Amino acid sequence: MLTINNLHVYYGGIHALKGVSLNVNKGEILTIIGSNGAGKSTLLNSISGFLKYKGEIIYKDQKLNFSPNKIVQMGICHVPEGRLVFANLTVEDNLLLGAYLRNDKKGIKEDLEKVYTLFPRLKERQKQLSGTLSGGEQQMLAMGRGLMSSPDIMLLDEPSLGLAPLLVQTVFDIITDIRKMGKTILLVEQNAFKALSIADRAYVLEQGKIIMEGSAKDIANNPSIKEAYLGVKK
Amino acid sequence: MNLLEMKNVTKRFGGLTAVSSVDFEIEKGSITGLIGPNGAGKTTIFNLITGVYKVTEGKITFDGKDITNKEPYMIADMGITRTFQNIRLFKKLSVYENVLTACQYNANYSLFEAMLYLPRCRKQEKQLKEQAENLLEIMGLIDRKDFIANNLPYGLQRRLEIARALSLNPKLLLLDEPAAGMNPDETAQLMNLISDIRKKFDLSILIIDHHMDLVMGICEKIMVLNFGCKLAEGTPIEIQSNPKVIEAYLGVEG
Amino acid sequence: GQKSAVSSDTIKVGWMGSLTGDQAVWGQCELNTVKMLFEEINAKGGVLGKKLEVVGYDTKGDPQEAVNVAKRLTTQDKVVTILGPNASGSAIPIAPVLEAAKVPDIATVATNPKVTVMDGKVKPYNFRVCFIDPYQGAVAAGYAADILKAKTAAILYDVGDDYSQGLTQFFEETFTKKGGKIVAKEGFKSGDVDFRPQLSKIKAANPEVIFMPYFFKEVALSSNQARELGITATLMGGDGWPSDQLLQMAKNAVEGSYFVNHLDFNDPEVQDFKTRYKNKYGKEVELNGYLVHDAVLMFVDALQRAGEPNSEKIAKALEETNIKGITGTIKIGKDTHNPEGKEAAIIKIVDGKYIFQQKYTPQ
Amino acid sequence: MDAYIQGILILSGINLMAVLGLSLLTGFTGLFSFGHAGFMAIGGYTAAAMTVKYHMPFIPALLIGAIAASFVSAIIGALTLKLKGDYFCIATLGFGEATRLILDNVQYFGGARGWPGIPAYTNLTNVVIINIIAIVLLANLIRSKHGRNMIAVREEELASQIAGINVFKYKLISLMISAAYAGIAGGLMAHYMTFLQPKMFALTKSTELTIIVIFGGLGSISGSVLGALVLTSLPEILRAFSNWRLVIYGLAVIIIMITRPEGLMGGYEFTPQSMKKLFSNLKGKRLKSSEGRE
Amino acid sequence: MTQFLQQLINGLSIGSVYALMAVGYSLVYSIMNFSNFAHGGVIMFGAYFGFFYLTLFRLPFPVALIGAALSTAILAIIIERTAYKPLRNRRAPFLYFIICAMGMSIFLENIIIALPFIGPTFRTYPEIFSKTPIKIGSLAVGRLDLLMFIISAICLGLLVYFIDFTKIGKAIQATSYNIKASALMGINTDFIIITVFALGGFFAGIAGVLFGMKYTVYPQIGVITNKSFIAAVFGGLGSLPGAVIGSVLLGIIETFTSGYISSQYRDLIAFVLLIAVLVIRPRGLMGKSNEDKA
Ligand SMILES: Nc1ncnc2c1ncn2[C@@H]1O[C@H](COP(=O)(O)OP(=O)(O)OP(=O)(O)O)[C@@H](O)[C@H]1O
Ligand SMILES: Nc1ncnc2c1ncn2[C@@H]1O[C@H](COP(=O)(O)OP(=O)(O)OP(=O)(O)O)[C@@H](O)[C@H]1O
Ligand SMILES: [Mg+2]
Ligand SMILES: [Mg+2]
Repeated sequence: MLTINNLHVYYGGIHALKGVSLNVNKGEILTIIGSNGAGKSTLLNSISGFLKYKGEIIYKDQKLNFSPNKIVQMGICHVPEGRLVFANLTVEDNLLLGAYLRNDKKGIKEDLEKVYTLFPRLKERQKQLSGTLSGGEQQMLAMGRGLMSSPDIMLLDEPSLGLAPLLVQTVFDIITDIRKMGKTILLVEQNAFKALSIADRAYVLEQGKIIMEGSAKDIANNPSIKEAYLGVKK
Repeated sequence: MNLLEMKNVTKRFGGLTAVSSVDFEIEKGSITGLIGPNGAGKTTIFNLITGVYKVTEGKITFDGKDITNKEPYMIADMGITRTFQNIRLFKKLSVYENVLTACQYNANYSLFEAMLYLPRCRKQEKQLKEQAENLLEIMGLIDRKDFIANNLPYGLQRRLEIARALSLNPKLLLLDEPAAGMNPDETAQLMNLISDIRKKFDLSILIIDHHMDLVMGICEKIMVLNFGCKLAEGTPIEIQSNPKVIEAYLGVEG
Repeated sequence: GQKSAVSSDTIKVGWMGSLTGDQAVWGQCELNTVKMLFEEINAKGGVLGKKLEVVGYDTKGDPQEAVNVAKRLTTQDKVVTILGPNASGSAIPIAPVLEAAKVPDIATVATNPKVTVMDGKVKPYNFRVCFIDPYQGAVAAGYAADILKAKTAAILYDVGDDYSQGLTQFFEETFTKKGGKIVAKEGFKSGDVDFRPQLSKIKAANPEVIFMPYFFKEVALSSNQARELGITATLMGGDGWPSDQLLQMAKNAVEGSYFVNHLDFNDPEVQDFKTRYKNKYGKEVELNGYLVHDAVLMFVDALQRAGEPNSEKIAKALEETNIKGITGTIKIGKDTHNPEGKEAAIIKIVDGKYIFQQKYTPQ
Repeated sequence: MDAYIQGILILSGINLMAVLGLSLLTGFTGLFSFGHAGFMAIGGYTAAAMTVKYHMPFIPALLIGAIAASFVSAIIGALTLKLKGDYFCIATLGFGEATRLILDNVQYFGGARGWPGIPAYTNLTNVVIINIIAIVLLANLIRSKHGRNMIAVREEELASQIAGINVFKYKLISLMISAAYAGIAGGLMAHYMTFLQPKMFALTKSTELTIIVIFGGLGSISGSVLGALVLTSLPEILRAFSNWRLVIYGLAVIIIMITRPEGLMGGYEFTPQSMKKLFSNLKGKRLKSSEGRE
Repeated sequence: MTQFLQQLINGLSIGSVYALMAVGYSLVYSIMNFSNFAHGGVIMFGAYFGFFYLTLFRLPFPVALIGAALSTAILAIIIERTAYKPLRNRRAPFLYFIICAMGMSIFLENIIIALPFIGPTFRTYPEIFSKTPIKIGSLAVGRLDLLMFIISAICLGLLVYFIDFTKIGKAIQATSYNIKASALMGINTDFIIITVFALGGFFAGIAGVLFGMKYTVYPQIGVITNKSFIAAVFGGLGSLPGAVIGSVLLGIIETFTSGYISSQYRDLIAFVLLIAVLVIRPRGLMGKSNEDKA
């Protein structure tokens, strides 16, 4: 569904991605794990069109070299690191903006209700300016907003960041639910343990390079991964 | 002896009560945890302590002095510093400059002496530079000294924030989700770092975090907040087994 | 070599004024006039057998630029005389530059007394062809009191403009001295386009005459607005008024108004110049054109009497000027460097035309 | 050197004096002012009053002008420094225009008609000396803790507060110093032109100063020096183009902004160390100019 | 009483001129977060377009009005593409935008003066609406004033509808808060920015024509926009209703100050009031808050 070939990204003098290649299959949860600064966010930003890169990204047999808004139109939804909610708009306005490209009033309304049932906290805060939400609440909003665009593939950048343990569980449950709705998910996570437990396949990204790939189970059982990312002591 | 005391502290935003009548103490030299569901009011408490928000009701004392509603810089001067949930570095300055700037607290030469570059200014500047390098050394940032802060990986940015906070020789350090965005291994390193600096700088520390391994691992005492109210308080063991906390926050499996 | 032969064939004359900014209309007309006159003179063989060449620079109406320009003209371009500027604010600060370089300047419509005389001492290198603010203000006030028999007057003026403040001061002094009463004195700020608040207040004071000492754009706007508000008082003004544009913009509103001018536009003696300018540039000549015309005459006359293109000698010769220009007789006073006894012309606007009333000097 | 070139250098120096102050405020403290011509006016009129009406020597008169400007800035600052960004900017714009309006009305100083006959004390030598002193003082200030605090305020106010920096105090200090510099520039101007007129301190003067600061490069003293020289002489160089001159000037400003995003010297200084660093470490330096993190 | 009512009418009519200018400015501000000082230049071009359409091409008034507005909309787009887009692409700080805008404003004003077939001459619109006012008792209401008031009201109504009730309006709001996030929502931010500039330019054109009709056309009419900047700040930057209310208030305040206190010190008093408002409400009357949570 999504194929990336030999991707290079530079920030000025910093070579952030050094020839990354990967592919995402339809309907799977693919997770990318890697430590701080490995280049995970950079990868997602390249896919959604915010960065200039060398190499190619192919989506549904088309080369992606459009502006971000066109890419969204093609059904790719990116829930970014740092959430980027519209601080001065209310929670509900944020959610509705998520559905900006859609025209089916009824579908939008249904999806809104769906999001509110997934995240009841958002319903309570419907009319609050989203800039004043707590960190975790903003994270929920960003996820909810992403869902509102009813995408084919979702790029999630550390969705559990800053969430309370109870909610982390919920978020991962939601991700599984979303997949059940027939969507494809590319998940970037620090919480490798959780991510691997719900993912089908995984890649490990280190210093801009893919150093390992395989089924989530294999990766989770790999001893060096266990040590480095799962916090299992020697 | 209590370093910080909050008495009956309430904060309202319009109709919303973010923190409601919280009583809370931090013992000198301790590492205390502050946990609770998202939106419980944890960051708000930090903002109240550091003077970023004004207290609606109640009183906060630090080291026996009333600090309620003082300006943030005064509170910093008195010895409370913090890091932010959404990192706030001097983004375009280098790592070294970030720390050196905060070291300003330790020099007292005047504007006039600065403009004429008089001996006192020279001497103190030299000390500041030494102090800054020293701190970077301790925090393991010395080899990235000339990096622009914004270009550092996330984890190091958090470290830098801690380094900056330490430059003021604080008595109390408030850390707002220092482990956010870190993987378990990095979190473990952070835990070591926190215990290290507590010893080296003779600090008391208050931590907000959602990583239970971290909080349970290093805190001596934990307070749990829910909907702005205190839900529970106690040692990690007590908290972990408290059914109210499990229901509201930890979940069955944790 | 050849080069010096060429340069000794021409005499360079400087010009400065506003080519950009608020007063660009007048500046560009001045420079055009000078160019036209020099071409004509050169076509007839020049002066002292040499051709005249003008070097003109923009001052934006800014004093600091004026000083730069004066320095440039005197030291780099080595002009023998400078014509212009039209603003007193530019003419005053260039005096030290002129003195250092010993180059005379003939200001065109810089009407502040301090342009040529400072603390009772005449500045050796500053001259002008126009009459001065006190005179103009007094003429207007005298005419209002003595001829129009007005007992009450109101003033609307531009607080931020030197010319406007000057005229206001002397109008007020003379008018009160003659037993009249200023019933309202209202200000506005350069750049304003709406004067109704001030005019409404003036209307309430019900004056017989309203003195409007500023430039035609504001005159047109304010007189239109005055009439809109139902003010019927006689409007009066100074030499900032005359322009074709005034009539275009406020034909009915200024009907029956009076203003003080340097000359009578219908005087047969100026018709020739008027048509020459119009033929060449396709535009009507502005008032500044007439004055710079006379400044050129003054310069050529002085140059001829000096006998050589030497700036100091020209300055000496300028002191003895006594010629007939198109704006009247120009006899330079030794202690003032002003054209003395230059009578003002009173013009009335009748049927959308500038009709000369009389030459007038107040007692 | 002929009087014309000297004149331009003197004017560059006068502009530079004002620009240095503004550079502290805008480049280092991050506040934007459209009212600096107002401080120049206050400094100029005060200094001229001292030399003309009280026959005081030049330098003390300049200093009194600087103090007057600084004093007024303290009052304005106390009222408006709490305002953010453009709000502060418009407040200073209003201040500059209000100052001019008052001077237009004060007949004691000649009102709008201007004030001629001020002694010609300013010359190239004293302008250069004063500027050198001003630069040294400013450079010392900037690399001291006080300067760093100002930069911190520019970067991130809340974080500065938490680092124990009294944000308001440092904004005020920066404004007062920059007003004092502008005041001295005004005094120099008065005694160079030998004439003062409120018109000389119009809004365009303030914007010209700001343009120079940013043109030269924010947060760079060398940039200010270069900017003042280039932008003061540019209109003179273009003089021959008569009324196309300002068209070209406007274009030049746009083109520099587009093609040199950091201004002429953005963030860099001409110092022996920096030159060494620049050559030895070109690659490292490039990081500085790379874009912000997404 | 008549005096009072007449002054009120005067104030309202001046205020509606400011409003028409302030809206375009505020619109661009709300999305780009910088003061577009080139707006005055665009208004001036609008006045010239209208004048030439009416006199040279003899178009009927409504056609000329819309034509001028469309022309300035295109001009505004060109300005955005040439001067601001390159800065946007490199994420330059807002100061660079302001300086670029200033350069543009210098350029626009002077190109008009320099072009030989336009030049600095004042031009008068043909008299389309009678200058004799409508009389109500002894009160006078200008026909053109009435027209301006009505056109302003219609334009503003349409604009508010457009922003608040259409999808593209929502997209404009979103973009004004966070460009990157908007792009993530599938909003074509580049197109939105063009739209906003075009709208701003459109209003500038209408303002220019009406202004020209009432007050004649000349290269410096852009200066009047300083007033609408102040009005927009008064009302709260980036808020359209704020811009309108600020403008009307400023018009009335100026009028009453001139009428009842002192016309000489009018701007000074207006300035003091402005400061007072900002001290009490640092974001103007209805400004959007940019406060971010610590
Ligand atoms: N400036 C503000 N205006 C209005 N409401 C606010 C403001 N700041 C915080 N709140 C509200 O107060 C509540 C507590 O927020 P706070 O940031 O303290 O939560 P938190 O416990 O830190 O949560 P998290 O773990 O998600 O960071 C939230 O519901 C938030 O929406
Ligand atoms: N705008 C930028 N300019 C310069 N360098 C950058 C920029 N953004 C990221 N980098 C660098 O690129 C590398 C990859 O960054 P990226 O944000 O993609 O990492 P990440 O894997 O998402 O890390 P994290 O887990 O901290 O989010 C890091 O070394 C970072 O310092
Ligand atoms: Mg990341
Ligand atoms: Mg929080």
